[in-house]
Amino acid sequence: MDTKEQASPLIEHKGVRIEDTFAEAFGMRGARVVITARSPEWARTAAQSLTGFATSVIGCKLEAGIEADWPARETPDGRPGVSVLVFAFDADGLAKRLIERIGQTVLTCPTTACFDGLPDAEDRVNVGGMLRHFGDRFQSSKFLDGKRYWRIPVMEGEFLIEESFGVRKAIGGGNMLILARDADAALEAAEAAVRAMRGVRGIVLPFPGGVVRSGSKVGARHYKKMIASTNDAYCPTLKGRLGPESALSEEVNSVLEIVVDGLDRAAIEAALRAGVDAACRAGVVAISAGNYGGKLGKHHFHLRELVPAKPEA
Amino acid sequence: MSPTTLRVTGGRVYDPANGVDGAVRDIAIRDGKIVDSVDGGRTIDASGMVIFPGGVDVHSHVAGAALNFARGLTPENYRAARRFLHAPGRRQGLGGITPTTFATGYLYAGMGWTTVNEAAMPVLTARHTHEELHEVPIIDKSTLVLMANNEFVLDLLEAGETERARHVVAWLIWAAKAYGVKAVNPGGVNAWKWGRNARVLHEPVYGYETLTPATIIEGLAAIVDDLGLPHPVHLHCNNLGIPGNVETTIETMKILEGRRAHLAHLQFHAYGGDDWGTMRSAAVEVAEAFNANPNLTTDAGAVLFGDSVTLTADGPWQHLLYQLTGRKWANLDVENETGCGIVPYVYKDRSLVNAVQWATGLELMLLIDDPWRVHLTTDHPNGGCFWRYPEIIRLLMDAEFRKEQLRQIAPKARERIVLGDLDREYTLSDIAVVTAAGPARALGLTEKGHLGVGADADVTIYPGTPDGDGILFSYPRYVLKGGEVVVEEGDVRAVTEGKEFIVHPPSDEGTAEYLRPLFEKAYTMSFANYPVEIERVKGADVRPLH
Amino acid sequence: MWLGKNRRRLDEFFDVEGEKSEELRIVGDAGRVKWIGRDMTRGRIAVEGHAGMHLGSRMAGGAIEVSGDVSDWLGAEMSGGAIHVRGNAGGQVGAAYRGSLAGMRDGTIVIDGRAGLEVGQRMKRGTIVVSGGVRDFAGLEMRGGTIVLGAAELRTGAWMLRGTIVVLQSIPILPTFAYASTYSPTFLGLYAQRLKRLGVEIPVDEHAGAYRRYTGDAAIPGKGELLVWEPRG
Amino acid sequence: MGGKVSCTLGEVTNRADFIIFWGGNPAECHPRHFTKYSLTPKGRFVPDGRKGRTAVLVDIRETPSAKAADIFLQLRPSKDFEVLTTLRALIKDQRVDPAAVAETGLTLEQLQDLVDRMKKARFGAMFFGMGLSMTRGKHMNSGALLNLAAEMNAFTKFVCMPMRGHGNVTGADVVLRYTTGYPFGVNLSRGYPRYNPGEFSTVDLLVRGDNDAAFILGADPGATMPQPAIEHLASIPTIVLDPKVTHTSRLSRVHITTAVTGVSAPGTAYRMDEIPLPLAPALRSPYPTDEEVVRRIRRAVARRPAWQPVDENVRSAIA
Amino acid sequence: MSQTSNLTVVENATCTFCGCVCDDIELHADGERIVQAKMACSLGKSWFLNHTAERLYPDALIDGREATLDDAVEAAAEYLHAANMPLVYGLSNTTCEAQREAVALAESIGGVVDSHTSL
Repeated sequence: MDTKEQASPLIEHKGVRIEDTFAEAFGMRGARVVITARSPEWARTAAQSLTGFATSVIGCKLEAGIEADWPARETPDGRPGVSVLVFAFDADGLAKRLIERIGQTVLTCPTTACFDGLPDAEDRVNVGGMLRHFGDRFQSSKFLDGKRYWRIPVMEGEFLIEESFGVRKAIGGGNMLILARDADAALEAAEAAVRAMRGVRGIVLPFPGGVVRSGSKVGARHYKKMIASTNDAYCPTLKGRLGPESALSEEVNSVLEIVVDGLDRAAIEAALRAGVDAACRAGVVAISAGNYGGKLGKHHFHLRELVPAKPEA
Repeated sequence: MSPTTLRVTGGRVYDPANGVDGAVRDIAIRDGKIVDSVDGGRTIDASGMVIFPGGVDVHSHVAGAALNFARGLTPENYRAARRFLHAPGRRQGLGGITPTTFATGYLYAGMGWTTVNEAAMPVLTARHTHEELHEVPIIDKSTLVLMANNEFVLDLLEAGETERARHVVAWLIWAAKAYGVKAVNPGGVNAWKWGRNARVLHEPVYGYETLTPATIIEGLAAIVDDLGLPHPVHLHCNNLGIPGNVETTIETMKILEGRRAHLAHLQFHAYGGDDWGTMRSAAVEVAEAFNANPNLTTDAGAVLFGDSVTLTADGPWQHLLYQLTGRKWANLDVENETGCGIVPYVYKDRSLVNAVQWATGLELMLLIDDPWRVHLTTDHPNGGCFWRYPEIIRLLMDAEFRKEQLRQIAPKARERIVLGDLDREYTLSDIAVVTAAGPARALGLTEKGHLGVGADADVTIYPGTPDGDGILFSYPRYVLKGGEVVVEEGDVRAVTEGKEFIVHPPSDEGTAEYLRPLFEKAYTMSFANYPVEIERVKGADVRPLH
Repeated sequence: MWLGKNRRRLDEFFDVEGEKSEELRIVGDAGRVKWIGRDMTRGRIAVEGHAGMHLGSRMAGGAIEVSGDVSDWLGAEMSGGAIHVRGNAGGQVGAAYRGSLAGMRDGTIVIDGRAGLEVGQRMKRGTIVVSGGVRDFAGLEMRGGTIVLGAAELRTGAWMLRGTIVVLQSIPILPTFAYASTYSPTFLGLYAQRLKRLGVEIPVDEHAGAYRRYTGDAAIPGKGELLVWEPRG
Repeated sequence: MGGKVSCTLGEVTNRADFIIFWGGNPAECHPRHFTKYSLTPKGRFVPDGRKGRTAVLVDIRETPSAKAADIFLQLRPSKDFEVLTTLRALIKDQRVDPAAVAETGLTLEQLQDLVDRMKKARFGAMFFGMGLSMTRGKHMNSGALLNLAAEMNAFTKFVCMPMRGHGNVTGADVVLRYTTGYPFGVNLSRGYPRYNPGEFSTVDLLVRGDNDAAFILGADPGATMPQPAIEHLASIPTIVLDPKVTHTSRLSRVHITTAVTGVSAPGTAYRMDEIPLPLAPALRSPYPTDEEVVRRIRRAVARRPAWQPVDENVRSAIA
Repeated sequence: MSQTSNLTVVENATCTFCGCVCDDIELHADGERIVQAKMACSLGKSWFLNHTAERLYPDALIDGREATLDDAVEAAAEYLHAANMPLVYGLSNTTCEAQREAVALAESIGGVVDSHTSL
């Protein structure tokens, strides 16, 4: 990472310095899963399990998060629901992960049903059509308005899942860094940012609570086999050892990152905009973003474009 | 009324029976016959066109109780069928996979075929078959009477009373007003009446001690020869349609050694493999055996992809097919004589079995050396409808087109067939042989299938160039039947009445008295009402015996 | 148009107005006019009055709305599109014509009133709703799809192979249907949502009741289902 | 999807050891059926005749035919379809609901016993009458029996046929099928045959008032049809051919007296098993035959301007 | 057919009263009526014995008044020819030959042809 030189102190928002850098994100494939259940609680329970341990494709082969709660009138079956976004490098991988995860976490969870949330997507992966085999030929299907749904008999009653799920091009790895005076300030700012960002549809924050404390760099300085290792330039405790190689100014004692995956650029921008705005508060020194010099990911989100032109009071 | 004289000039004539192979000749017609020359009358200028003898179908199911049963079973097929609208002088009709009577005449004539042999008629319902044939216009007809499961005949063959058996067969032929003898799944149809079949040629038929399918085949072939019928025994071999039946078919040829016989729809009897999964074409083996048996003729029974209704006296096979398709099934057993099963069927190019069947029919026609001994049929409606013959002709004439078609079929099937290796292409003369000259000769119809002096003036004139689909034979420019222009540009122009060929083989005077008590035990109608009166066969033409 | 065996001009029977378009309005009693909307693929027909037999027969797309009653074979063998009848319909709604292997192949038929015999006979896919109830043999030889009935007379679901028949009242059940359980089928929610937009309510609230599920027809043997609504209490 | 498995009556005589009559009363309606074809005659494989056969009668009341049967199963009216559908399930060893079965008037034990006997038969035959085909369910009831017979062939040989009623109605079926493709109710108004039972069937046509003329031969609908149909017949030009002046003659515009089929008119008639039989009239009628009169009318029609159907390329029509 | 004394005897005659169509009936007839129908069942007997060759009815009726056959044929043809949707119905107590004619008639008048079976 190499942001210090490019940072310009000229941009400021609500008294917080916005470094003139950009978040570098990657092309991924995304899908939206709508889980409904008899109560919002059960829908959310299934969604939480489905999205658990899905923080980074590097470690989990999938990035996923809860997108939104859906009111009953908006879901396909008229019950309360939760939508989940999932991201992987390609459609095949996405299908495999969905089959595993829905099979283990939604199929198993009382009263739930599972629908495709991207009906207009042209690319489709077969999920329900594979999970139906759990029905051991006792399953049946329904065909409604051009879509097939599978009904799999289970001990409780019946599990309903749509046969295919839409897959579209998506973006993973949008991010922002909150550089704060102390750990409390960093955490409060991050929490505020997450709350604001979660209001945006089309994105998820795949890390626990939406916040990452262990930002990483590509590879390692000392262990050859590590794919990624701690982002030393942003570790306040290493400022002394790294000296000028540290990206942090003296007053920064804690950094937190928020990673955003989204279905399209606009959604990520909207989320980052909301996040930056919310994070600019007392105790925060600067907002920055992570990138690899622009060489690895083709999607760049420049912070200066995300800040309102006129700082609000 | 029709002109009594007519000349067709300037066309290229294909008349293989008379050694004419594409020469430009004039054809003269007087009073329905081909003559040396005529003066005056109408002239048809056929310059640039090709002239064939009217087609002769050696094996088709166009009338009778079974076909009529099939009509009732598949009303849905008529809704998409070709329509023949009523017009003054022309009756309405529907084509489709089981055309109605009038449409049958129009479709055959419209395609250039003028003679058809109805290949399966029970004596008991012969009256019905003839009634239906009355209503088939234009074309000439003949019928084969079912004999290989007739219990009177089987009992006599079992008892070794061949002489008596011959008289009984002769009596039955005349009672039915038939032209020849058909043997279907010898012994098997009878066994089916107890829900069984006759699978092994040398094992006794269910219910008999010594009688086997083999002895039935031998016995009937001998009787037909002894009676001097113009057409030899017309045999539908045992184990039709079953993977591995090649052995039965080749064994049947051995049983027939030295005898005349016609093997019907050979395609359905030329399969290797052990079951549906391993089924393959055995056309190579069957054709090789057939080539070595000059006493035999056969017809292809070719399969075309699409809708059909299978219809055969082979009841056991039909029950199997019903269980395989799970669709509709009809069965009709006829006391003492025969039975019939009917199952609508769709041949699909993506089906392994159907693709093998499709290839097998073509392979047989390409692998049998002598075109005079193999005739073009689909065993209508079993393998496909007769009105689709032009599609087969194209496949026979165009190796490149065959290869294209091969790409459409189930890929697995390509390993089970040899069609892709066959480069033979039928010539126009070959086509004239397999569609007209050969079958006419096999049927012993001396005035059919050729254009020599004395022949019936049944002439088909095709445009000289193929149509948009590359088919030359779709729409004849003219069809003459008995010297009359019945079809012009694909439209029926005149609705004439055809003849019906029958034979009257001699039987001992005591035959009726021998049969009467047996009949009264076995049948539920009066013996006196059993034979069809000759007056009821419209256009009856009783043919000489050898 | 045909009057029996004779072809007649349309304007002998109707006053014809307007330009060629994808919308057609038929005003008046067309109760003896057959085949309205036959083979239609797109556009819209509104009949303000009654319509005769075979309305929307074999239609593949578009929409037909009838304010009055329609006769037999409504939407027979249709493969897409939507028909809404405000009045009653005759028999063989969405059915197969004699001999055909499949009736309705897809699409939606909604009848606010009643319908006759053999509704949805041999249907493969699609949705039929008859709010007012039907006579005998609803879903006869059904092979798939969904039928929702306000009420039904005898032999509902006879010889069905697959598919769903939802009945909102208790009905006589054939001996060859086996009772399975009483539950709230999740998938019905989908249909309820879909049909709500067409003004049709299916009860899916588990507090209000549940569906008795029967499977059959064992005569085939089939894997179809009859779902009979049973209000709570 | 079902089937039609039939045979000629001689097959029944010679082979059937198990016979079911359903919804018919042969003893009174087809008096020689028992004695000439089905029950009593000795057959080639049933040498003991009646003793070699088991006969079952299924009906809603105990008709004189019940006396001729070994087993009489009395079911409640309009329960044929339920019973037949249950039998179709039972032959396949499927479960059925005993309580629902009991509502038919027969018990599950009775039906199971019937199925066991059917499966033990060497050759089973079923005949059905109007008590099956004309009661609630109509053609579906006969369809149920035909399907049951077809499916029984997975276990043993079984056939089924209707006990056709009057005269040569079977012949009408046969003739219509080969001339038009369809067995009855054929509409030729577009110049080619169209078929749709329920639409082009006589009672439906008449009740809807679709016909504007009628030609009746070999039937007396004026005595048998529902009243609205009769009223429509009376309101349009109706022409009747009959040996007698019938109810229909009285409401018709034209009546022509014709010779009596088989008594004074020759020709062909079909038996219920579709066997054609020649007619041998014993009398010479002073009246022409139906055949002659219809031909004369046809010729008289042909002298008028020809009705020439046109190919329909236009959709939507009044039929 | 044989002639004994003044009775004609027809063997193997066919009875078309019911669907059994028994063809083993022996009929004894004088010129006008059948006096005996051997082998026939009670229904068959009354069928044969009740139909005579007497001239009990007028040749034809038009609007209830006696008419000639020729006039009746013309009237029938006129009505059928003029109709939009004529019906040809019955075909039961008649021969196949008449049925075939009836189909041909139905076709030339563009009508519906139907039998008892449709009931």
